[in-house]
Amino acid sequence: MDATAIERTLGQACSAPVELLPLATCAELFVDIPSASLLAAMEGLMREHDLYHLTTITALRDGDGFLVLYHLWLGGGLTLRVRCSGAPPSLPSVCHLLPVAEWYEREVHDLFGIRFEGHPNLKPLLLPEDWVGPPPMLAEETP
Amino acid sequence: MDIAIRLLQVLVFPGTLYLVAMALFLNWVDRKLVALWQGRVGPPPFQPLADLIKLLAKEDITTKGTPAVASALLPIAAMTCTMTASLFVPVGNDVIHSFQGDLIVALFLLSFPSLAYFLAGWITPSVYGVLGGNRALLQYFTYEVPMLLGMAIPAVYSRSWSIMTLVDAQHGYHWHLFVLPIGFVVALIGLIGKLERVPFDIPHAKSEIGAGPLTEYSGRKLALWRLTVMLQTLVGINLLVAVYLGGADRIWLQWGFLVYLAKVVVLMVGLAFIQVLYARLRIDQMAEIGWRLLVPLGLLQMVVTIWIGG
Amino acid sequence: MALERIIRWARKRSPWVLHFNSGGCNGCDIEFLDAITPRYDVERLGILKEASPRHADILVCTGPVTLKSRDRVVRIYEQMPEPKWVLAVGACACSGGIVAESYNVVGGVDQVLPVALYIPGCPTRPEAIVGGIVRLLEML
Amino acid sequence: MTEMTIPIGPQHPLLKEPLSIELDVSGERVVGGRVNIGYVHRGIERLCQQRTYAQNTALVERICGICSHAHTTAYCQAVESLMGLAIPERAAYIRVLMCELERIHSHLLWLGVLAEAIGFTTIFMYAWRDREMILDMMEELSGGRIAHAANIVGGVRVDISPEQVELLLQRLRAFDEQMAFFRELIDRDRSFHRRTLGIGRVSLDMVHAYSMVGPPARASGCDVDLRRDAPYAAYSSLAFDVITADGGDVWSRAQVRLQETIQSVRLCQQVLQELPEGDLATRAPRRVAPGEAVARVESPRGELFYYVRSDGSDRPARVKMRTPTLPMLLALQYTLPGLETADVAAVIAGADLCIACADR
Repeated sequence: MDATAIERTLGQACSAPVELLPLATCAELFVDIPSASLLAAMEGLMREHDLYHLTTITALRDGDGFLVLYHLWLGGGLTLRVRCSGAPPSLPSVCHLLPVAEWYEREVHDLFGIRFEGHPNLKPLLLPEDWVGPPPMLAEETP
Repeated sequence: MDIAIRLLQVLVFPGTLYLVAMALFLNWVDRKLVALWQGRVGPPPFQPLADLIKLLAKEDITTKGTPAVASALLPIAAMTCTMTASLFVPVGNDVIHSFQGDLIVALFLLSFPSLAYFLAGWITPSVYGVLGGNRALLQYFTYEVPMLLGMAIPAVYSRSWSIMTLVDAQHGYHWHLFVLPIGFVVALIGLIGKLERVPFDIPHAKSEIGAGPLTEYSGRKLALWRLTVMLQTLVGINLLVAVYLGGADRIWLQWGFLVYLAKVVVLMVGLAFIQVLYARLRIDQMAEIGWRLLVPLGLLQMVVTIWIGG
Repeated sequence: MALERIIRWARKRSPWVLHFNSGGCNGCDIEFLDAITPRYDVERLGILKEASPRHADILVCTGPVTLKSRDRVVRIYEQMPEPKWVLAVGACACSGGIVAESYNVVGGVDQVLPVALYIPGCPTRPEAIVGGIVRLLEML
Repeated sequence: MTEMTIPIGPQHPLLKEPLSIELDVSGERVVGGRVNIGYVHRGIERLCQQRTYAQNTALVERICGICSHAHTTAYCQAVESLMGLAIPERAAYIRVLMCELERIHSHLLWLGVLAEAIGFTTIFMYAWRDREMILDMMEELSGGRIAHAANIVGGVRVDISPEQVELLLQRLRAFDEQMAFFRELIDRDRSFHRRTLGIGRVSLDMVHAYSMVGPPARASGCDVDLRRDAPYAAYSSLAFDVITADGGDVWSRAQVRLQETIQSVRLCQQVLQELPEGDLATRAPRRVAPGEAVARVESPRGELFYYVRSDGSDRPARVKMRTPTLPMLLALQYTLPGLETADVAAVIAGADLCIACADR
């Protein structure tokens, strides 16, 4: 997994210079990607670095918007960090590229309320169908 | 006076009381041996009796959509057929009623409970019941033929359709087992398939369709069904002992009954041992063994028997 | 009167068990299955693990009741014929345990079903489960 | 053909845990399958945010009863790298020992569950009887059969005295002889073969499509093992080989898991023989500087991923865990069509699902 080649691929995908920051704490490379070029970045990685393994999608609240992390494995850990905000926070779905994302996106939708455009069935995965109330991870006080 | 003896025979000794007690005992032997071979301690004595009484005392639920009369009558019909079949099978060296052709009647009566078992699953609304019923029906056809064939071969060899005459024909150690070993194997595997014991316990495969046809039954009906299965095991083993292993031969005189008991228990041990050895078969593998292996073997043995003329 | 004693004897000697995990980590479930395997072997007490609620006397509940499995637990309990008892095995089943205040957990099994006996432990040891069932039988 | 939908409902003798699978069946062949989970969802990620770092080790351990030590190892490693803490050598070795013992007992548990699913109760009883030997070892080490509480942030709580080392080596030798029986069973028992050989075959590109991990992926030829690719704890200084097969069916998975058990026994013996001296843990500060960290551990079922983010207080701002059963369940939904109904039980049991892990 050579960082420079990946930087070049992602740079082309996002048509802007991109910088891989190794995490201070552990052997993981983080990179910030604008949400518009998320799909292009994924396709680039799949095409040139035969990416196939999406470990998971982590969502976390950051100020008023959300940070969504796509953890990948290319012989070493690489995480794409995408910022997403907006009234109904939404991101393009990647499950047509990486089918395993289908469930990860459903789970993020369950717990954080982030919509994924183009997802085949965004039904609740972990929560009961008749779940009422805000997405649980956003609820301020403990229920 | 004669009727009193008849009643006594039907109700007590070779009849109902003995059959139920012996069936429970054999079931205990089976469960205890399987447990011991699996490294476990196994059930205490009288466990099947306790199970039976507890089930009889339990609430008897009939699910909506199950015809109440049919679901109540089926287990009773199945049990009576098994009991009547045992009238013709000698226990020790006396039999309640014997006539030319009682082997065919016994086999016919023994085949009805399997059909009733299929109907029991078919009439319940539960998916597992219907699926279990389908599998029971498929297995019923596949394993009645080898069993009937296996039982008919000694009859052809000793030229008689009465079980008692078959027993007498094996007088003095020339059992049909030694003369027709393949027939014995076909009948035994046919019996295992008919009793739905492992590796043929597909209709009530615990890990696939729960309890199969009996999923919806509880209380009295379940008790009767379990007793019927135990009785079928006993009568099946009795039939095998009488037809192939010479039953209670007169040469042992008064010890004849003990020898007969020993044979029954030995056969039960054999069945339990097979239960420990194998994994459950798939439905198509079971049908394959039935039609491709057992039936040709049975026919081959039949041809050989007719050819050597007995 | 004699019939009553015989029936009680039979119920004490052949308690059939149905196991359902309504939302716990599978610690207590494995320990319950351990109770069936050679080292503890509950069949010597006549206990059998049954496949269908219709055949069972005791419902062994492990794990807290989560929202999604709440109506499932109640339906299974209703399917069981009388007389029936519920055994709450493990801290989660007794009181919701370590995940009691989660948004998706209703609480212990007694929030949903009448529990006859609580067996604490996280996870419950097989000896405790066997001891619990024997204690329940003595209470009959 | 009769079209039918068979619910393998939340309560089913095949499943120890609630999982609902609906099979669309035409005749005896499965034509469609829908898996839905969530019956065991306890919102652990939310609960982790309400507890301090030290308290979370107890909570994280109770996500799953079979791989509890893998969870605490991953969580503690993420928090330790967050704090920039290096754990002592002896603690790393003891962590590996518990990880490997847990792998052995998890694989034996799986072998028993598979045997019961295909109706081979004898092997279920034998596998679980021999598994008790491993549980005894773990109980002797840490005091708990299932929840061991061996890991704390900064090291381990469990020490091994020289006599215990001797006793453990002796028990491992006895266990190894028992394993010979299962190896021979997997290779030669025809009735086991008839129900597992060539059943539920999963191709390598199916593994890649659904990011499958652990023994099921290695049984289809995907040669990934975090203990070798991204060594953690003391794996970099231990010798073992990664088992792969290319059949992809239930039998190859059994083969891979059995061989892995043997590798684990070898690993345990190495750890016990080369156990370095030193203390067991370094003190961990209560408050953690803001930052984020990632940890990956090879749990018995595959890659276990933890992400921890701190905001400077003594409670984590976010803990995210991804367990290996999740992709396995999704892949199951797409490998069920085409099977015989009778093989569904073998395939589901062959996938070694841990629903408590998947739902969190």
